[in-house]
Amino acid sequence: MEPFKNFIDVLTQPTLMLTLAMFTFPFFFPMNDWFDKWNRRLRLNLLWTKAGLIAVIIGLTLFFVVGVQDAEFRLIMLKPDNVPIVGLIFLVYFFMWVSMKQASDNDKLLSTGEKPNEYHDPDEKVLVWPDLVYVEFISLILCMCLLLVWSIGLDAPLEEPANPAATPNPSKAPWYFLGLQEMLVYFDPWLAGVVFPTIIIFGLMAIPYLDKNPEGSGYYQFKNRRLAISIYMFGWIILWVLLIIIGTFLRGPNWNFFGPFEYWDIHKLEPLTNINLSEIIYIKLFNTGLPSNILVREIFGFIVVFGYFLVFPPLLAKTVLKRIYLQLGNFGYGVFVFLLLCMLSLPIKMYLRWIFNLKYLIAIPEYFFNI
Amino acid sequence: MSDKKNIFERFGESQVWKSIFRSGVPRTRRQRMMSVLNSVFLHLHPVRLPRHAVKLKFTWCMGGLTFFLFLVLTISGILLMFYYRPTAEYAYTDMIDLGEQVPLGIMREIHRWGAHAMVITTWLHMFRVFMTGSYKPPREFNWSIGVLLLVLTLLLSFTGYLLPWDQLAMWAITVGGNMARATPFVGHEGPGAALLSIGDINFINMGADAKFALLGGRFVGEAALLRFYVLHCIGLPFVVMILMAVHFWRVRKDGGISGPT
Amino acid sequence: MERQERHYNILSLNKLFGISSIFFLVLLIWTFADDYDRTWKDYQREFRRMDTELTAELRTAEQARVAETADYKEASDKLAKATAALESQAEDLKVLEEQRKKIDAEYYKVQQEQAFAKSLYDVAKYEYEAAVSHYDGPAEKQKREMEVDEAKKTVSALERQIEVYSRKLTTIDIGSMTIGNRMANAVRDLPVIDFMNPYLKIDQIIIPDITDDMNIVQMPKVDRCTTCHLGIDKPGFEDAPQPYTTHPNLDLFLASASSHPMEDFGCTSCHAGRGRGTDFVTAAHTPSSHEQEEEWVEKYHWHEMHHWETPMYPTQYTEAGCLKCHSSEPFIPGADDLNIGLTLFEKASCNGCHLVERYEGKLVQRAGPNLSHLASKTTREWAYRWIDAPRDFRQNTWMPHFFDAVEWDDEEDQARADQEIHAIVDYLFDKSAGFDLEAMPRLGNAERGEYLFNNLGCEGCHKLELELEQTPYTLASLRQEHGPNLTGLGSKTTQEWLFNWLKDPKKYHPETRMPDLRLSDVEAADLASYLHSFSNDPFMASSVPSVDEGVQLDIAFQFLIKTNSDKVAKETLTSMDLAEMLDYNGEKLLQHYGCTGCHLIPGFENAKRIGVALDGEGSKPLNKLDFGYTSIPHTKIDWFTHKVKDPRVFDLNKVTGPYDRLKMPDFGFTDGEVEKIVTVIMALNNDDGREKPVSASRSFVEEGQWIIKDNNCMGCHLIEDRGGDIVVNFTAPEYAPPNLNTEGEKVQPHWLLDFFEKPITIRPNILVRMPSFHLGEEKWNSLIKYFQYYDGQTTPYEGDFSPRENSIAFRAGEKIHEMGACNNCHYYGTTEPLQEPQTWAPNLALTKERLRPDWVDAWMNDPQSIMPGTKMPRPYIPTEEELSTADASEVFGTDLMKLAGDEETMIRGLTDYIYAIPGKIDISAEIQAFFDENGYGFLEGEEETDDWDEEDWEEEEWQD
Amino acid sequence: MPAEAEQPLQEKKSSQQATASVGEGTIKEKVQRRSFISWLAVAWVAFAAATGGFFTMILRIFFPNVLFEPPQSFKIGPPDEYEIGLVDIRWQAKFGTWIIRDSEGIYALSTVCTHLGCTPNWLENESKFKCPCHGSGFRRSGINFEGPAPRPLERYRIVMADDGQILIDKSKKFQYEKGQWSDPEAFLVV
Repeated sequence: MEPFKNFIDVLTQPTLMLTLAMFTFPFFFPMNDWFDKWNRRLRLNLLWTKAGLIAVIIGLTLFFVVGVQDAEFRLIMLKPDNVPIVGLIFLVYFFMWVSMKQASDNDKLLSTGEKPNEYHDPDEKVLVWPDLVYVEFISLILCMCLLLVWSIGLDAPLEEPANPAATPNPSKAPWYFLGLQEMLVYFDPWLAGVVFPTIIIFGLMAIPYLDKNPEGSGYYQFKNRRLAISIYMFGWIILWVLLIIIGTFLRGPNWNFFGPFEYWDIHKLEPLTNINLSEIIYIKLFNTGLPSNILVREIFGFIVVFGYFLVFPPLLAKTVLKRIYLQLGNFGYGVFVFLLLCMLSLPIKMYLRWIFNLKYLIAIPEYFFNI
Repeated sequence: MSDKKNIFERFGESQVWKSIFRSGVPRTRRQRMMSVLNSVFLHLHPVRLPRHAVKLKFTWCMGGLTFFLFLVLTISGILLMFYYRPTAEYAYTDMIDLGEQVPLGIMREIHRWGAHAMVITTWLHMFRVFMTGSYKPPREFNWSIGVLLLVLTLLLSFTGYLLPWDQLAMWAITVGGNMARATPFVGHEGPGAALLSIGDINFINMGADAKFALLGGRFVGEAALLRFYVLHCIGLPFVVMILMAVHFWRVRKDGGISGPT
Repeated sequence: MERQERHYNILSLNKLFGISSIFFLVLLIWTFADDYDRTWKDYQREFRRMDTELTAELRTAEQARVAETADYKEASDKLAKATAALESQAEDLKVLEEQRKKIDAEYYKVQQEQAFAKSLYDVAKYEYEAAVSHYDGPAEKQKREMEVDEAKKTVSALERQIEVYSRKLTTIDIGSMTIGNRMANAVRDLPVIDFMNPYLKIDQIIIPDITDDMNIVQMPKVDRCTTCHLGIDKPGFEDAPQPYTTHPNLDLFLASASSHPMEDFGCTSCHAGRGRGTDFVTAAHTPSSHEQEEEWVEKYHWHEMHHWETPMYPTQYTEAGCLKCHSSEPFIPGADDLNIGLTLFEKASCNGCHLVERYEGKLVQRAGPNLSHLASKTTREWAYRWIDAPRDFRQNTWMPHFFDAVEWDDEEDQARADQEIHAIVDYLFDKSAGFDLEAMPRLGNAERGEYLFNNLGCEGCHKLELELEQTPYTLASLRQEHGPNLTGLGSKTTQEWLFNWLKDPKKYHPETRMPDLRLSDVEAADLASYLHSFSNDPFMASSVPSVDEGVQLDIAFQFLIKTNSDKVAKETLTSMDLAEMLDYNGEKLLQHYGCTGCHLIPGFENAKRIGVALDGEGSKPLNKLDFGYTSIPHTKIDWFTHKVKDPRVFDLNKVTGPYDRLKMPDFGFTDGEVEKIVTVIMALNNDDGREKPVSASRSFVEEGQWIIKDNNCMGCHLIEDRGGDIVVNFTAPEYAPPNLNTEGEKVQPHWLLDFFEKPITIRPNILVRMPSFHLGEEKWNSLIKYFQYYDGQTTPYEGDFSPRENSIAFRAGEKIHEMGACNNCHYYGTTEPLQEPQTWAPNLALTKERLRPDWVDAWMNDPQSIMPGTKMPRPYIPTEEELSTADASEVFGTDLMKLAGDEETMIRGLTDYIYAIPGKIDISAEIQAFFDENGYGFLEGEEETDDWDEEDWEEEEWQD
Repeated sequence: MPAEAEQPLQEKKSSQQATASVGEGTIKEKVQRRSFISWLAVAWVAFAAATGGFFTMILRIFFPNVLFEPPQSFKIGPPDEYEIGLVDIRWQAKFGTWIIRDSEGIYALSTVCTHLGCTPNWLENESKFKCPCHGSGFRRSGINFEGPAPRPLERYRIVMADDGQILIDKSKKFQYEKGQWSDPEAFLVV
C-alpha cells in the first residue's frame, strides 16, 4: 500500500500532474489529424466506449474506496465541503463520456454521409405531454431524493466563531473559486482575482460570436469542431476543474502542496524564493545592480509581455490559425487570439515559475503593477 | 369496453377538475396539447417537440435540474430566514441552534448542499449546451445570458458563504474580498489606483475602494454580513429571476431546443 | 387515424414514477425521523422512569413514617369519630342545607341588583345574615361540623408531603394517571404535534452575566446540559448512572442557597464545553483518559468537537474552571487540587521565567537565594556539584536539573554540559562581592541547637529530613517547605556563615523571606552548630571534571556567532584568554538558562523573564503547540503534561544547534504533581469570567491573604481554620503559636501594628517566638485591614474605652477577679504569677493596650469557643440563687448582690477592672531574664526534663 | 349531452391504439390498463403523501422548540421573606406575579388584568389592584369588584421546592370561577 500512496503523492504534485494533464490532453481531444492519428493508434478513443466508461468509473471508485482507508486521505476527502468535488470528478467524467460517446458515434455517421443520431423526420414530432413533462418530473423527484440523502448523511460544516484576529491555516476561498486562488500563486491579485475572471466571463460570452463554424449545431459531434471543443475542454477541465481539485485536496497549511496521503504538517517548509525577470537579467546576467528608473528596470519585462501579445497573433494568423483568421477577419481574430493567449499565459507562467523560479515578468510593486 | 369508469376518469370529468384543468384528464392528443398550452407553468414548453429533444441523453435535463434546485434553495432559504439573524451577536449561535434544536434544522444542510449542487448542474448544463453547439445562431444571445446566470449563481453561493459567520465563512470572504482590493484603478492595492490621487490625497484608499464597496467596511465585519445577507436573499435572486425569465423565453423564441437540420 | 406522437412507454414511465415517488416518500419520512429522533429524548424518558420509582419509594416511606406518628393516629380516629357523629345527624343537616340553599339563591339574586339598589342590598344582606343565623340550627351540630373540619385539617396537614409525592406521580407515572392524562401522555410527544405541550423538551439556562466569547462580541451563555443531566440538582440520584447523577457538591454548587446557584451560573461557566449542545458529541464532552475515550467512541460515536475553542475540562482538571473568576485570590476554598497545583507552581517559581499576571506584585519573584556574595557562603566544588545535580544533594529541592535533562544527550552534549557548569560557577564566584562575616562569639552547642530548632518554630517553614518522603504533597506539607530542607548544610557552608545568616538574614539577602528571630549570639551559635552537623558526603565525593579549553572555545563561538559574522566571532575569540572566555560563557549561559528568574546575580540586577507569558496558555490553539517528531497524541493536555513532566521531550530527533534547543529545566515532578500543575496551566486561559470589579472589602481580604501566603504565616498560625501545622511538634497546644481566629475582633489595630514592627512576649511560658518580618508599615497595615475585614470589623476601631472605676459593676468585677484568682497565672505588670511557670499567662496590664473590650467580654463568657483547648477557665460568675442565699453578702459582697445575677454587667465589670490594672506593659525582658535563669524544663515531656540543666549553662557562660 | 358523453369513449379508443402501437398486443391490454392504474395510483398517493407531509412539517417550523424568554417557573426565596398581610410587588417586572401572604399562607397572583391584559397597579392605601387601562379593580385576593374585568385575576401554581424556597410555576394557572383556588397548589400553607 505504502508505495502506491507515495506514488500518488508524487504523481499529484502540481508540476507533474498539470504537465501530464496538459501534454496528454491533445491526445484525448485531438485538435488536428496528427494527434488524431496518435489518438487512434493509442486506442485512446476507447475511452468513449461503454467499456471505457465502466473501466474508468470502476477505477476511480476503487481509488477512492482504497484511499479512504488512509486516515489523511479520509480527513481531506470527507471534509463536508469537499465531498461535492469528489462527486464533481465522477460527474464531469461521466458527462464528458456521454457527450463524447454520442459525438464519436455521430462522427462515424457523418463520415458516411448519413445524418446524426439526433436527426428525425421533422414532421414526426413528440408531444410534450406526457413524455417530456413526465421525464422532467421524475428526474426532479430523483434529484430531490439525492439531495435528501446527501443532507441526512452529511452535516453542514460549522467552524469556530468568526475571529478577525486568528487566520485559519490554510484559509481557502469557496471551492468553486479555488481555481482563481490557485491562479493567485502565479499571478498578482489584480490579474488572477480581477482581470482574468473578467476575461473569462467575456470570453465565454464571446464564444458564439467567435465560433463561426456552422457545423454541429444541435447535435453532438467532435470531428468538425475539434478545435473549438478542445479549446473549451482545455480551459474548463484543465484550467478550471483540475485547479479546483488541486486547490481543494492538495493545498494545505501555508498553501503548501500536500499529497492526498500526506499529513498536513504546519511546519512543512517549501523553497519559495522567487525572483523577478529584472533581477535575473540585471543581477544574474549583467551582474549589475537594478537600475533605479522603473521603466529601465522593467523594460525587458515589457518587451516580453508586449512581444507575447503582439508577435504571436500575426505569426499564428499566418500559420496554424490561418483558417480562423480568414473566417473571423481582423477584429474577430484579434479578440479570439487575445483570449487564447490569455488562457495560455497561465500554464506558461506556471512553467516559468517552476523552471526559473520566476516571480514576475514585470514587477512594479510601487504601483501594484506586477505581471 | 364497458363504460365502467375508474376513479381517475370520474374525477377527470368532474366539474372541479375541468374548471382547473380545462382539458380533462389528458388522454387524447387534443387534451394533451391543451394541458400544455393552458398551464402557465407547462407552456414554457412547446406543445410538440422533435423526438431527439425528449431524450435524456441529449438534454441531460440539466437546465431543468438547475431551475429546480433554484426553487428548492428559495424554499429552504425562506424557511431558514425564520431562525437566522444576520448580526454579529446571533449569526453564529443561530447556526449552532439550527443544528441543535430548531425544528427541521436539516433545512440548513438542504440549502448548503443544494447550493453546491446547483453550481455543478449549472456548469454541466453549460457543458452540454456547448457540446451540442446549441449556442450557434440564432442562440448566441441566450448563451450570453446563460453565462451571466452562471456568474450570478456563483455570486449567490459566494454571498451565502459568509452567513454562518464562522472562521470558514469569514476567511473565505476575506480571501475573496482581497481580490477586489487589487482591482485596477478602483482597488486601493490595484495598479493605477495611485493615478486617481490629486496631490497627496488618495481618493482610492482602504476606506474607499472596490473592496470597501463590497464589504461595507475596511474588513469583513457586521456591515459585510448584513450586506451579503441582503444581496443573498433579495438582490441577486431578483436579478437571477429576471434573467431566467429572459433565458427561458429566448429558448422558445429562438426556435425551441436546438437540433440537427 | 392520428399520427402517434409518443416516445417513451408510458407504462414504464408510470412504474419509474411510482418507484421514485415511493423512494422520495421514504426519504422524506427518514428526514423527519432524523429530525425528530434526538438522543436527549431517550435520556429524558429514562430519567422519568427513574424519577417515578424514586418518588414512589419516597411516598411509601413517608406513608409508613406518618402512619407511625402518634398524633396522626390520634387525628385520624378523631376524624373517624367526628364523621360518624356527623353522619348520625345527616338527615337534619340535609334539611338545613336545603333551606340554606334557598336563602343563598335569594342572597345572590339581590346581590346582582346591588349596583342599582345598594340600599336594597344592605337590607337583603342584613336579612340574609339574620336568616342564616336563624337557620343555623342547634349549636352542637355546628360543633360536629367544626370538629370534622378540624380533624380533616390536621390529617391533611400531616399527609401534606404524601400529597405532594402523589401529585408528582400523577404527572409522571402513567400508572397513576387519569385516563384523560394517559391519552394525552400517549400523544403529546408525537411528531408534528409535539410543539403544543410536550413532556420531552429541551431545558436551557440563560446566563446574562457570564458570556461565551464570540471574538467580536460576547454572547450570554445558554446551557442546555440539564436537558440530559436531569438529576444534577436533585438529591437522591447520587448513585444513578450518568447523565442522571446528582452533583457531588450541592452545598457549594447549583443549589439556590449555595454560592453558585444553577440559575446564575449554569454549567459551562465552570466546566466549559458547548452549552448549546444537545447531543453527547456536540456538547464537547472530553474524556478523562484514553480508555474512556475508546469507551465513548464505541458507545456514543464520540469524536472531538474540533471547532469549539473551550471543550469541557476532563474530570481530573475540572478545578481549572475556578480560576476563571477567582483569579485574584491566593487560595480558592474547595478547590484542593487547584490550590496544590498553584502552590507547586509558586514553589517551583514558574513565574520567575513565565509572566503570570496573577502573581505580579503579589509574591517575591526571585524565589532562589541571592548569589551576589556566593563566595562567602560555599565553595566552587560544591557549587559545581549542586548545579550539576541538585537533587543528589537534597532530594526534594526546588532547584531544577538543567543539565543531563534529556536521556538522548550524547558524549559531546555531556562534555559541553560539564564545561557550561564550569563557566557558570566561574562567573558567579568571580563576580561574587565580598561579604564580611562577623566572627562567632563562641562555639555553639549542637544539642541545645537541636532543642532550639525544635522549639523556636523553625519547622513552621523548614524541613530537616534526610531521606526523601514519598508521600504526595499536601498544602500542609508544602507550607513546611516554605524554606529549604536544611539537610546537608555541613557540606554546603560554614558554621560562621550560618551564624551570620541566622543573626540577620536580610543582611545577606535583602529579598529573603527568612525572618529575623531576634536570636541571641548564644542561640544563633547553637543553631548554627546543630545545622552544620549534617553533611552529605557521597555528594561531595562525586568527581568534578577539569576545565576543557577546547569545549569552552566552542561554547563561546556558538554565542558569538549568534550576533556576529563568522569573521568577527573568530577574531574576538582569539582575543580572549581562558578566564575571560569562562566569564563570557558564564554570563551568556546564565542568561540562556534564565538562572536570573530565581536568583539575584551580579550583572543581572534587572534581567527580564526568558519564558513565554503563561496567561492565556490554556486557550492556545493546538497548532501553536509544537509536538516535534514525538509520537505524543496531539491534544493540548498531552502537550502540557509532557512539557511539565519532561520539558525538553519535543526536541527529540530535531537537528539544532546546542543553544537553539528547548531549555526549560527538569523539576522531577511526579505524575500526580504534573496533573495538578497542568490544571493550573489550563486554568490560565483567555476566558476571564469575572464581570464586576471585586468589592473593596473583598480586595482588602485578598491582599492580606497574599501577604500571609508570601510569608507563610500559616506555617505556625491557624488562620481561616487552616495551617498551624507546627502544633504537632509541641507537647501541648498551649505551647504552640496561637491560632488567630477572631484576631480582627480581638486586638486593637494600633497595638497590632506596634507588635508586628516590634514583637513582644505575650505568653510568658512559650519558647517559640514571633519573628520580626520587617515587612514595612504599608504591608502591616494591609494585614491588619485583612484581619478586621475578615472578621467583619469594617468600621475603624475607636480606642476610647475607659473603665468606669468605682461604679458598682467595676467593684463587682474586682470581686469576681479576686475570687477567680487571676493572679495565679497572669502577670500583673512585672508581678510574677503565683503558680508554676507552665501555667503562666499573658500580662493583664497589657490588656488595655492590646484587646478590644467587646472581645474580652465574649472571651470571658466562653473562652473555649474562641480558642479550643485554651487553659483559660470561664471566671466564676455567681448566679442569682447563690446571690440570694443568706450568707451571700459575706461571700460575694454587696456590689455583686446589687447586680442580682446580671451576668452581662458582671462580666463587663470584670473587663472594666482588668482594663484598669496598672503596671509595665512590655515585660519581654523580665520574662527572658527569668527563663534564661530557670529554663523551659516543662516544655519537654517529663522524661526529658533533665536533658540539660543549669550546670551546662554555667560552663557555657564560663567558656566565653 | 350524449355527444359529450360520446367523446371520451372515442378518445379512449384512440389512446388505446396509441398505447397499443407502442408495441403491445390487445390481449395484454387489460393487464396493462390495470397495472397502469395501480402504478399511477401508487405513485400519486406516495407523492401526495410526501408533499403533504413536507408542508405539515413546515407548519411545525413555526413553533420553536426553545424560548429565550424568562422561565415559566422560578424560585422566589424562602417564605419568611414575605410579611403577612403585605402584597409583594418585587417580582412584578421580572416574572409578572404578585406574591401575597395572609394569615393562612401565600399565593401568587397573575399581573395580567382579566379584561384586556394590561398590568394593574397595587394601591396600598386603598388596598386594591387598579387597572390603568379601563379601571378594573381587584381585591387583595384577586377577586374583581369594579370595572369591566369579567373575572378575578388568575393564581399561579405555588409549591415548596426541595431547598426550602417557594417555587412559582406560571405554566399552571388556577381560576377562581372554576373553583380551582382551593387546589392545594394554588395556595402555599406555611
